[in-house]
Amino acid sequence: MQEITENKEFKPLIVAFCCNWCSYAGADLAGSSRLSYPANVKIIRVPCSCRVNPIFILKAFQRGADGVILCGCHPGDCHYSEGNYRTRRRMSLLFSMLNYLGIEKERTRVEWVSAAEGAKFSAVMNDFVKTITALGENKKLEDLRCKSKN
Amino acid sequence: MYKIKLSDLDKLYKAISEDYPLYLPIKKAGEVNYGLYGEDEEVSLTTLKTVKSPKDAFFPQSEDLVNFKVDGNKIEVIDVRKEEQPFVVMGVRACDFKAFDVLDRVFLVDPLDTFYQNKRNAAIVVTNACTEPEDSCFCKVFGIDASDPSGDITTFIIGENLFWRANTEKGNALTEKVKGLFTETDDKIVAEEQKAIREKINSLPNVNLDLTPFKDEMLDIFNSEKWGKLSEACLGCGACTFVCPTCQCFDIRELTKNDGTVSRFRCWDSCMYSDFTKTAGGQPRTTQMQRYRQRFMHKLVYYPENNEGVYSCVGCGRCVKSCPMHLNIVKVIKAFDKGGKDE
Amino acid sequence: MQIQELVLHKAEEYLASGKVDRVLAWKKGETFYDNSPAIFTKDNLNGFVYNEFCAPNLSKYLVNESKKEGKILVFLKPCDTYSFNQLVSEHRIDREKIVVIGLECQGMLDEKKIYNLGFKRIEKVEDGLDNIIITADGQQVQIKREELLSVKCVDCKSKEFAVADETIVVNEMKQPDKNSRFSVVSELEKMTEEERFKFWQNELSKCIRCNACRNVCPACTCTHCVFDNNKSGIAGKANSDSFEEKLYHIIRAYHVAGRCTDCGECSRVCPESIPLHLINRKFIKDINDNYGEFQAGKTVSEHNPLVDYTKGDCEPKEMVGK
Amino acid sequence: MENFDIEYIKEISRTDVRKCMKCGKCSGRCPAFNDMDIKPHQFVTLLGQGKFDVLLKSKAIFSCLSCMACVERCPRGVAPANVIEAVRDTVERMQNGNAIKAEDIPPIVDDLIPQQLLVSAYRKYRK
Amino acid sequence: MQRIGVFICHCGTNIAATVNVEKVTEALRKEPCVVFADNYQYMCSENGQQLIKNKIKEYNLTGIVVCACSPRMHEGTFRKTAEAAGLNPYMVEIANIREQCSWIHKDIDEATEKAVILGRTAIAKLTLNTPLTAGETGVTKRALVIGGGIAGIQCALDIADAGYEVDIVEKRPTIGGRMSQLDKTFPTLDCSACILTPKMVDCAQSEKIKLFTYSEVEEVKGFVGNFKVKIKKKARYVDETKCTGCGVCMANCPSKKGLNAFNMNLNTRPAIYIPFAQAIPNVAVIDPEQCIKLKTGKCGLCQMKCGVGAIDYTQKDEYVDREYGAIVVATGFKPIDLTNFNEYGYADNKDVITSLELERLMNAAGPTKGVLLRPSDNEHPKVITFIQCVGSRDVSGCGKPYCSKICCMYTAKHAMLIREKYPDTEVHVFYIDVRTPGKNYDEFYRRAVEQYGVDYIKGMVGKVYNENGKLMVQGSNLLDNTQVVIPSDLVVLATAIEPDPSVRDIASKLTISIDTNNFLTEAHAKLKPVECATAGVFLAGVCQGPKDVPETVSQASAAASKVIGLLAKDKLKGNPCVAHSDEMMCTGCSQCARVCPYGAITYEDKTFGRGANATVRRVAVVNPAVCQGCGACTVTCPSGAMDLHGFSSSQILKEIDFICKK
Repeated sequence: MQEITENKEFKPLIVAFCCNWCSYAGADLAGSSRLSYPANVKIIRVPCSCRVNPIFILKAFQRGADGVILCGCHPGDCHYSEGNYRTRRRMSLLFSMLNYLGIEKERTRVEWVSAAEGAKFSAVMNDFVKTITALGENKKLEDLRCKSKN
Repeated sequence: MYKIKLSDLDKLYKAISEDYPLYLPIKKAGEVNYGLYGEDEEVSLTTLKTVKSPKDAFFPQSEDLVNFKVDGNKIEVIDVRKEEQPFVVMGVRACDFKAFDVLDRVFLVDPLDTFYQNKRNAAIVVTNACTEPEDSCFCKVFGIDASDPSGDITTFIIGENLFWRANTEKGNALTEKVKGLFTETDDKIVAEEQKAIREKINSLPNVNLDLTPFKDEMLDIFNSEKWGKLSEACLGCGACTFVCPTCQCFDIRELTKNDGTVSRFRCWDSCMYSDFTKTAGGQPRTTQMQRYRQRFMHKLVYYPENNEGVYSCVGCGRCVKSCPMHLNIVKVIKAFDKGGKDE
Repeated sequence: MQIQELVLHKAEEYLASGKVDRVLAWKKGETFYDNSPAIFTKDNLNGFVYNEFCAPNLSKYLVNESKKEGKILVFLKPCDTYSFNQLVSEHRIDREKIVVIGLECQGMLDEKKIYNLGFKRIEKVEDGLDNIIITADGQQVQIKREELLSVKCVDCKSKEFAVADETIVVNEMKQPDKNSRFSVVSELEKMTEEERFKFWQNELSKCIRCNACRNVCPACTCTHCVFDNNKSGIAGKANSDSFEEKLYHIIRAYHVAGRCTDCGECSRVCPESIPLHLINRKFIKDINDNYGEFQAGKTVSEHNPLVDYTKGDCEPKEMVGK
Repeated sequence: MENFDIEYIKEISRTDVRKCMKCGKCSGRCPAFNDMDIKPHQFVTLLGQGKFDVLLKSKAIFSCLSCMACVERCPRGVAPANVIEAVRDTVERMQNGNAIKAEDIPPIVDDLIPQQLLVSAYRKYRK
Repeated sequence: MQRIGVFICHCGTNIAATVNVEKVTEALRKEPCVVFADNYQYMCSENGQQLIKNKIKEYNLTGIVVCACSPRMHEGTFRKTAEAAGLNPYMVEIANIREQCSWIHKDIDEATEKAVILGRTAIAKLTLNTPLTAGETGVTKRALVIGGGIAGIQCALDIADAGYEVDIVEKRPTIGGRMSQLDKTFPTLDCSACILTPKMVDCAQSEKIKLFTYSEVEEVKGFVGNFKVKIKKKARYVDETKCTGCGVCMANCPSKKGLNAFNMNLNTRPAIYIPFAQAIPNVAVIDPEQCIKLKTGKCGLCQMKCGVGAIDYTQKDEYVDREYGAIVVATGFKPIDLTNFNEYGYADNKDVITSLELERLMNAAGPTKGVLLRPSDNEHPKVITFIQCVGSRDVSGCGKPYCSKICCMYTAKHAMLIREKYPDTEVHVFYIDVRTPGKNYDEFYRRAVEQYGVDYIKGMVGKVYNENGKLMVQGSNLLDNTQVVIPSDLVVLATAIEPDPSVRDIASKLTISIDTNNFLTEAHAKLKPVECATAGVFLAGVCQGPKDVPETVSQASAAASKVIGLLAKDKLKGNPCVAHSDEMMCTGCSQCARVCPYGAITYEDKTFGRGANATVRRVAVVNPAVCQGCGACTVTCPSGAMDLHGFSSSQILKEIDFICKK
């Protein structure tokens, strides 16, 4: 958190995809426990982490997101019994590919957060924001056309 | 006529680029394309065929047309056109130069394409004669002399020297600026080389293609059964159209920027694509055969019909080299040749 | 008898007996290299050819051809047979209507590499197995085959036929060295993120978005590709920004991940010589390293590493950058 | 010079005494139970209570056999023997390491002696 | 063009204290399609909902965005509100500005800015919403209970009592389960058989209940209200309809060395057997592993002796297809394996036994006919030591981390019964804690101590070893800080319990999630303790967590009431947020079906175009009643033909655009 306040110029934009059954509920629990995390984390609710298409992640980067994090139920706990196992393979391969093309591996992350892990959700988001702040702006995957000229 | 040692060309590029943005063939990751000169770039002026043609200089693959912003019921239109500063395109081959004429006949007639026009007017074109034409070249078929391209300035690479000849006022002006790097010479060596080039061209395999059937038998050709066979391997990709110096079709699309501004831009389209000509009313060309036929009928029949017999193919041979399945305009012309093989 | 004649004989034999109505093969072009895929019938076998310039993988044509009336014979090189199986697995072609003849392949040649040798006029190119005999500029030279191989054949994955009703093999085909296939991918992996980014930025910025890689790909057989579909949110025609190229190539490779047989057609047809196979191969390598060896199209199978999973799969952070 | 205190023992014992559910299985299993002034389970409790001086005065640290039976049997993954060893080490270290000398070892080594016993023996004898 | 209304909730000060609701209202009012925006103190209140209803009518709204608490809290509420005002309930989007904004941010400007972005994003998503209607499916008026123990029996009886058909599938040859093995039950010391067997008989006699004993669930298809189950009836080699349970076959069987599982393998039984006298159905079964006839083809004595000709050596496994509206899982438990606990000498000493074995040794129908004799020499044990928490509360990896819940009570029961029947016996109990929450439970335990003089020792046993024919139990007595050694004749281990291993297979067939200890996971730990995340599947008994008989019976009845509630409905409304395939884009590649965890996707050949242009293509079809809406298929589909209602790709992409909008 300290670094974030020190670097006032750069507030990274974080897009977090959260599955409805575990991680979104975990985020709610973080909220009802008043466990703060930076406001630049914005959550998109999806039914299951396996609903997240690689296209969504690339699109978020295109639109200027500096980090994308995907949260789902712990493996074995998926509401749909196996969705997150598929997420795990898909995202492993996608993130590995992004890194292969030279994208910093810290920019993408998958975390398993249960509905009971409000504290974890908040900790993960704080840590992710810290990591991305240290990493700086996403320049390798943004779409310059989408940037408004100053 | 001037000349400069090939080993001194870097000085020439640098000198030109001090006054103008300079576009010329640059090698990047193993392939040569037109690009903006910079000291770190690897210039490859001797490359006969860049992958993409220099038409990008006037008609870029993607180009912003207009921006607009919507606020409630108000629409604010933002003109994004800039005043084009003069720039230099160097190394243009005879066929590609001829292709500018083909594009002019599309973009510079009413309604005038100001985006194209501004760039065209701002450009100083330095052509380069083809001292080593290849098997895939057939510009001669379209009456192009690869040994003597025009343009504002014509250059010839002969032996260890590049010969430089200004043809126009613009050319003279540029020459004045860089004259210090040249030594003056007569055109004897150039004339000899031109003769040699013409001989080489005459020995190429595809320089005697017969185009008369496309003038005389337009309907027969359109209805010919041969198109089916000719196009059956076509994948419907756009490689041939995107490397073509004369293809001028584009699509207009929009992109919403992060601040809500909508950017309307055009980008190259290809008549080989299945959604080309698709409208709300349907798709008039439903098969790849129809699309394939359209492309060549346009190059060899429709365009000349509307443009005093000027073909919209310049024989650069790029499509011959780039088609994944080795289909090309040469095969089409030969198929309809009277003495051609019956298919 | 040379392979060309044997292949032609086989085509004639099948057509004459009426066992098939059409033959999908290659047709001789105007010069030594420009053979094109073509359909032949009993009445017309003009220009039928099989030589070292028959690189196009014919499998994809069967998606449409097997929908037509009658039976069709297709000639497939060993690597093409994998694409064929994969298409059968995905219900894209009707196996019942197709006779598959596997053909010997010693590695197809790249005409660009021959032109790059500096010859002015090339008269003839002959296949001498280990060497290629080129007659040009009034002389004859022999060049090692390896030096002229098409990019798709440089790291051949296998000389085994994944499927074939019959095969025509005259000379023994040497099994390729399996280890070399991923060597370039490994080298890239060893680079720093910045070096890799520079490499790919350089390569992908050449992309002219002609879609040749997609349209030639036997795994890309969608009725309506997401990149052509305005509703998909990623439709695009132009390489208008470096993001577009990356998005296009990442999604293109991702959509065929687990289904790509590594036939290399994408790299072969790229007018800008972008080594697209290195993107696909990275997916294959990651799958092999983390989920067990898998070769798409080796058999007709429901199995696909991207639709399967195991409970013990590694976490993304354990795979990325390792 | 290190700071010898209760935290030091906690740290070098590498065991979390809060996991103890006070079942007494360690003491139930201990073969040296009767020779110990402080019993294995008490070591865990006393460490948890922070009774540094009581622990240091224990004679039991020299009667513990380091047989590790208590560690083996603990259902909660606590390691009482580690605590005893940590106390022993602390006592030794506070005395500036007057342990057995290397040259004294060979005559007393027997092939069947477990390594662990040997190591703890270095610390136990020559008080 | 939609007409959107935006409603911003203060939630008292929960939102309004950190989010400037007025500013948010102003900002969102300017968004495209928004025709109305207002804020109110409590949107979820009666007045708040009325406000929404009024505005929907007044402004002829086509959709509403409510900026309030988490959609997990009140999405349902506002959907009903919208529906009451004539709007499709799926034209409602919630912007979570409480849990994910006001509650976690302190800076008002920052929180307000974020609330505006979240509101805008919800509006953007709503512009792409389409009215959705939930499909309706019928309900098969029959329930399946998997497991015929007390949980399954009670549940089936309750369901049958309500007038619905119910099938019990039990893998053993008889129903009755673990309870039938018990001697007495705490805290009343009723004879277990006396209270259980009448219920077993009721099951057998009920017209509504059909028993599939010696049977297993082979395959489960379908979905809530419409399950299709394949049941495997294992071959008994005895015709159930003919066998009278007379027992002549058992008496004549020459192969008598089979271990008697009912008596915890403490004695033997013949190859043809009836598990116990009160078995339901009271029908013999042949153990094919043991039967001489089945193994060698020679013998056939039982067939000769059977008066009714019930023996049939040619019987094969049979498969029965049945349809159900609801399924109850009641698969029960087993004691854990004790191989990891060699300190207690269970494997080496016949006289170290588990509590369940003691139940059989004390039972009148057991191997000793109810006389307590120790297994090694059939002598009366004079000193008996009980060890509690064997394998329970153990995080070392040898046992189970949880408390098995029933051991304290049954150990007290055993100690008490022994002291009552054999007053000369000395009884010791080693304990860590005695846990007796429950009506009359602690009184029961105290009675064992105070009235029956059972010696409770606070401490744990370190080892049990044999010395001169005595079992030396060495443990600590923490209260006097001593180590004690008790020379005993019999040692009884209060062994931890774990779910029956069959539960894993059942869980995967029913797609129920399972925890790290193999207990089935209920839909909500507090508020949905008998439901499963998979609709139409309910839990009863120890398969969900350790519990004793009274608790099991309560849970079974609770599950039954849920089943009855479900079967009472004629139609079930589905979730309309399901996948759907665009057949114009589908290539029929089959990848989506391979990732669907519910088997909701099938393929059909469809003709497109007419006349000469007609082509036949294989396309995917989603059964909306089976689809649960996870979206796995949408990502697998390369052509983008597969999409999800309520969370469509274009909606999510639009959300991304608006979150990133600057």
